[in-house]
Amino acid sequence: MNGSPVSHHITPVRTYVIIFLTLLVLTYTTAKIGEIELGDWNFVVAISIAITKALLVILFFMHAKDSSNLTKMFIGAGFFWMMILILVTLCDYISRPWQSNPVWMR
Amino acid sequence: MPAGRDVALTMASEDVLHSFFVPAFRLKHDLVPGTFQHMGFRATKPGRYHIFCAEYCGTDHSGMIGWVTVMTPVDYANWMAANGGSGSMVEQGERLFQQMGCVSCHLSNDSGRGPTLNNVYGHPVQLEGGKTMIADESYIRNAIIYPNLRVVNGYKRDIMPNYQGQISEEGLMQLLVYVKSLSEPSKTPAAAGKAGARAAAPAASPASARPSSPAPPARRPLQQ
Amino acid sequence: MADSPVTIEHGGMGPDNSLQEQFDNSEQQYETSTLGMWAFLLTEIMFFGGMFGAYTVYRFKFPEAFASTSHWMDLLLGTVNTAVLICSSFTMAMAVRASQMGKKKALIWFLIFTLILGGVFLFIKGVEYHEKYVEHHIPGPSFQYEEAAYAHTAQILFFLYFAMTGLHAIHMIVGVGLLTTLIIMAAKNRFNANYFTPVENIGLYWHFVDIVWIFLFPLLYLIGRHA
Amino acid sequence: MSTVLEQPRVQQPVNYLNANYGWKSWLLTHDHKRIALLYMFSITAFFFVGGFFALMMRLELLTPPGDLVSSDTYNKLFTMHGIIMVFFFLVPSIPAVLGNFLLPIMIGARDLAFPRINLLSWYIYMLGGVFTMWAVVSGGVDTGWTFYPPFSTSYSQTHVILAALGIFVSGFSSILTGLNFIVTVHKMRAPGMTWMRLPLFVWGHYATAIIQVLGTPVIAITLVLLGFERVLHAGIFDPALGGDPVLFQHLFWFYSHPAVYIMILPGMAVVSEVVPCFSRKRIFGYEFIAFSSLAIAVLGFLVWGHHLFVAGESMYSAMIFSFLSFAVAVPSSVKVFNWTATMYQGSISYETPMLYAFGFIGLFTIGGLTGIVLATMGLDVHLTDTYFVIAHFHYVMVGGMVMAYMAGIHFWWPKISGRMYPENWGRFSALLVFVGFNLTFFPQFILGYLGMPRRYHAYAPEFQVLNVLSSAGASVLGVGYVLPMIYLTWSWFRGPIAPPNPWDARGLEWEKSPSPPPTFNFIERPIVTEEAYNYARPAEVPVGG
Ligand code: HEA
Ligand code: HEA
Ligand code: HEC
Ligand code: CUA
Ligand SMILES: [Cu+2]
Repeated sequence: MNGSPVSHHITPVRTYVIIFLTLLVLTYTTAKIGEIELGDWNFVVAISIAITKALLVILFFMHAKDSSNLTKMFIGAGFFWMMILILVTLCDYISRPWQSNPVWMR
Repeated sequence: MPAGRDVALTMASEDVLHSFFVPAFRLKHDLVPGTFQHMGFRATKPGRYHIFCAEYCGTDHSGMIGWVTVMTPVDYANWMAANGGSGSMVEQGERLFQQMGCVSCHLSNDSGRGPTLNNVYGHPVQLEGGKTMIADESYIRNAIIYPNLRVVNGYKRDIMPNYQGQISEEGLMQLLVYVKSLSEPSKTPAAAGKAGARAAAPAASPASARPSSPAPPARRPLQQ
Repeated sequence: MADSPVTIEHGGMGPDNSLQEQFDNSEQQYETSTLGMWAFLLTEIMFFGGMFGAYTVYRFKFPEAFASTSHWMDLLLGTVNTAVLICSSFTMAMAVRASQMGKKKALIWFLIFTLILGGVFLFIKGVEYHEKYVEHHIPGPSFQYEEAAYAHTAQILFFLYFAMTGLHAIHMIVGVGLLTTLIIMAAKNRFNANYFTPVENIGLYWHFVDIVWIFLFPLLYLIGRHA
Repeated sequence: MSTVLEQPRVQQPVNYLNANYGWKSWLLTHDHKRIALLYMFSITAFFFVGGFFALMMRLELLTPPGDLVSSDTYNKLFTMHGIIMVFFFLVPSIPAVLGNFLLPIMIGARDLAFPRINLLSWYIYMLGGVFTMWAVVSGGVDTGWTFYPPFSTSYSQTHVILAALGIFVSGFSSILTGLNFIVTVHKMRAPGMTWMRLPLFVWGHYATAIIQVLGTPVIAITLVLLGFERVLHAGIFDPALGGDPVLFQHLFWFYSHPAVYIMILPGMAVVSEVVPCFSRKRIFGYEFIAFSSLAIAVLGFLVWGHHLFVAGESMYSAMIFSFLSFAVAVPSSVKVFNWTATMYQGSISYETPMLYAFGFIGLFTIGGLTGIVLATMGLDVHLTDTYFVIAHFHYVMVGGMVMAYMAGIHFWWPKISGRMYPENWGRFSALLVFVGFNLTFFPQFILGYLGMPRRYHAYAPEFQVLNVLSSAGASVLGVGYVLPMIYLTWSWFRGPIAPPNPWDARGLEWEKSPSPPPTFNFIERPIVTEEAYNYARPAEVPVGG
């Protein structure tokens, strides 16, 4: 990680083009699937596709694939902390109805 | 308020956050506008205890104080007899139910334009789209002020008028108590009173043991 | 926003391309600036995270109102915009590549493409905002909503829509400014195969903004169209 | 000890203070040490403004009825006291002053990774300060430092947006400081300075920086939403329009609970330096202290719900938050026990920094333990929003962090100014602060337990005695804080010249760098060959010192 002279891994154009086309295809797919009725699965599919796209951008366009473990850790920490914020807050809202009749009111 | 008896409070606020705090009971709970909040206790010793508003609510936050008077059950019965004037919350709710025209659609069976409200509270309700949920207080509340938020299965949306802004918090509370009274007694909470910390007139209790002597909802004293 | 001076500073370069005093060598300087940029993006994630949190809570609380408002989103424009941004990310990646190889001309052209695509995105966004304006869907005193039952909740959801896309658009505008600076710097021969840190870092920023949109698109336009 | 060199210098060697002169050389400096001094002057000013508001409050609370100021004024007093003390004094206090000054020296770097960002962060901080002071002089804010809606969005008629803007802006300064620290620690360490050789001061600041970078953006966005809500009344936090005020509280405390660790970890970092030096011993359990800092930073993000126990939060969430709050006690106690173990069988001497460090350990423990009391859900129902909470957080923030700040300022004063402070005055005011502090805030525990709610302008007469005690304590405390102002100013110009290592301490800043350090900190690049706190060997003398 340290000490080597300035030399950077240069990604071949081919990779960029493949990723680019994949992203476009995924965009089209997710828009089309959005028009089909899948119930709760719409959400799952849309989010999974979004995560896939984001991962592709991070790994290839942002060169995370060739970055140090430290950088990878930073990225992981960012998303992890955001999930703490969202999910733990949501837990409160999900569990509020569970207690709408407190024990002592029965 | 009688000593030795369970008391349940259902609290609401019309403006900002307040908090109902009786240090002697070691209890407090915030009043969150837009929701009902609950609290319950059993006072054991007769006496006069401070009520404070504990959630900062503006200019007169420190002025929102009052007393809760705990009496022996006998004294309490006498006091109720002397002061229990304007009818119980259930009665007031029933009156409102007629005044607002709810009766025209909600009959004692499902023959009206709307579903019957008998045995709704505390029971599961089938909603449009097949989901079910237990009709709790906030369900009833939302059913009145946002009828289309959750629509009962088999009924069309947009039939029931939207009462948002037309019923005061106090009126909502009375309707709620009335709707509750239409359910089997075993399911209804032992009591529903309401606490408005501000309302505490020196000797009267702001929290009523039975659905009676309602107090106006907490309101920020000066502004509004 | 505090972004722009920050990101330029992450380039880590003084007026000339010399090494700054606090570093031992240019390798250390390069790694440090990129790491700084990543740390900055970390705070950006949390910055948007607060809004995503609010979004999640209200979506959970008002699924029906949500379904109702998502019909007012222009799916076509949203999809086109997603594609535009992905194209711009691609050209940006190519620009970084060109700068790594020291190809000045290619670098400038790719940056210009990226800039144009960013402009197209903002234009389309403007068209959408105009639609909302005409429909009285901008939160505030003039807000009106078609379904009375969701009059209030819909306003909250449109507020979130504007807050999220608006913050994203502000980031785009900052990005456009940064790209312009890059183009000028590139034209002045500031970069070479050994020194291209600002291109790399602004590239990271641009991709990050793209990723935010990759999530905004399904959340605002797709999910709930049927419920 | 403190063998003060009295021999007059013929000519002071070039250092960061006399390298160049003129306001430009200060206001446009990239030198982390000068920026640290800029911060020091600004936060001191804010501290006295905040302290002035505190004194006004204590004066009002001498008597039960609200007689001195109107209730609106009182509400503004505690709001502005809270905002200024938290966001403009305590959050930047140790990190931006001592951290800025020492962190690069301690790891053997010539400067922080991004010196210009460092300067920028000071300007951003000052800009935020200008907005906030503008809000203060144009009439004040009365929402409480917590800005709870719907009061803050729909009812308050004061300058809420301006104050929120000030906090929003200054937040970026905090973020940039943290970002700078993280990158610096990762990339700028001197040869041989491995992670396990870092002074604990650096570990503490690294952990703080994590919170600054990950937490602060959330309050920024929350305040933006609040501001727009206040203008547009779109309803996002307004229950009258279907919104949820508790959501604001979640977002607010997601930052503000971790932020209390921004306000304590740097204090622990300072104490971890002071204690081994004045006990003449290697710190006990180095790894445990280092990792407990990280543990506090991470766990700190999982407990925010303990501020919402009675706010309408779900009971189940509350239970989990309560439990996780207990978990934070574990790393905190690791630290307390390790400091104690370091002192055990050490040869302790009682210089001013050590006195403050003693104060820190004792008062933080009381503050922390009462935090555990509050984190117990059932007890919090009674104690929340009473003076018990006020006492709890003043014990940790004033008894903890401000004490640690004073300890640090005295400890590194010779390094910062190149001069010694008067030891006996130092000891005397440390004692005053300790006595005054306890007199002010201990009665508040009792008040809270008896049920006196906080943010009360007028209170029930039965609470008067304790309130008078508290106000009396505050005046002692005030004197205790004004004294150091005076003698440190004196020392800056007239104090005896300090040797490079007056405390015979270990660490690069003492052993490799003169007092005051030159612009790039070291005459020659230090190379580290051993663990920190090696008090077993004699101290080295820095080149050029
Ligand atoms: C520097 C700031 C700081 C610090 C470090 C802490 C530390 C802690 N705080 Fe505090 N807190 C505040 C600042 C701080 N707090 C502020 C400002 C508020 C009020 C905000 C407002 O409403 O305006 C507040 C409010 C507050 C509340 C809400 C009260 C209410 O409003 O109802 C709670 C509840 O859980 C709480 C808990 C804790 C806990 C569990 C810790 C723990 O981290 C403490 C851990 C430390 C120890 C436990 C001591 C050392 C350990 C030992 C000696 C070992 C032995 C101990 C055990 C085995 C238990 N705090
Ligand atoms: C870093 C944080 C910090 C610090 C250092 C302090 C310091 C002090 N605080 Fe603070 N306090 C808070 C943070 C802090 N506080 C917060 C967050 C709140 C909650 C606000 C809210 O509810 O929204 C609060 C609330 C609060 C209250 C409760 C108000 C209420 O709820 O009604 C009280 C009451 O006694 C109080 C007192 C004090 C005192 C006596 C000091 C003393 O330590 C101060 C000592 C300093 C001095 C005395 C200054 C000396 C200066 C002079 C003597 C010169 C002055 C003259 C000129 C200006 C020329 N504080
Ligand atoms: C014009 C007819 C009409 C009037 C007037 C009316 N409602 Fe309704 N109400 C309905 C219909 C139809 C439904 C079922 C569809 C729905 O949930 O929106 C309903 C549903 C409800 C429900 C939910 C019942 C369940 O089984 O879950 C409650 C509670 C309720 N109404 C209370 C009231 C109250 C209180 C009033 C008066 C203030 C009132 N309604 C006035 C037509 C009406
Ligand atoms: Cu405070 Cu009502
Ligand atoms: Cu906390």
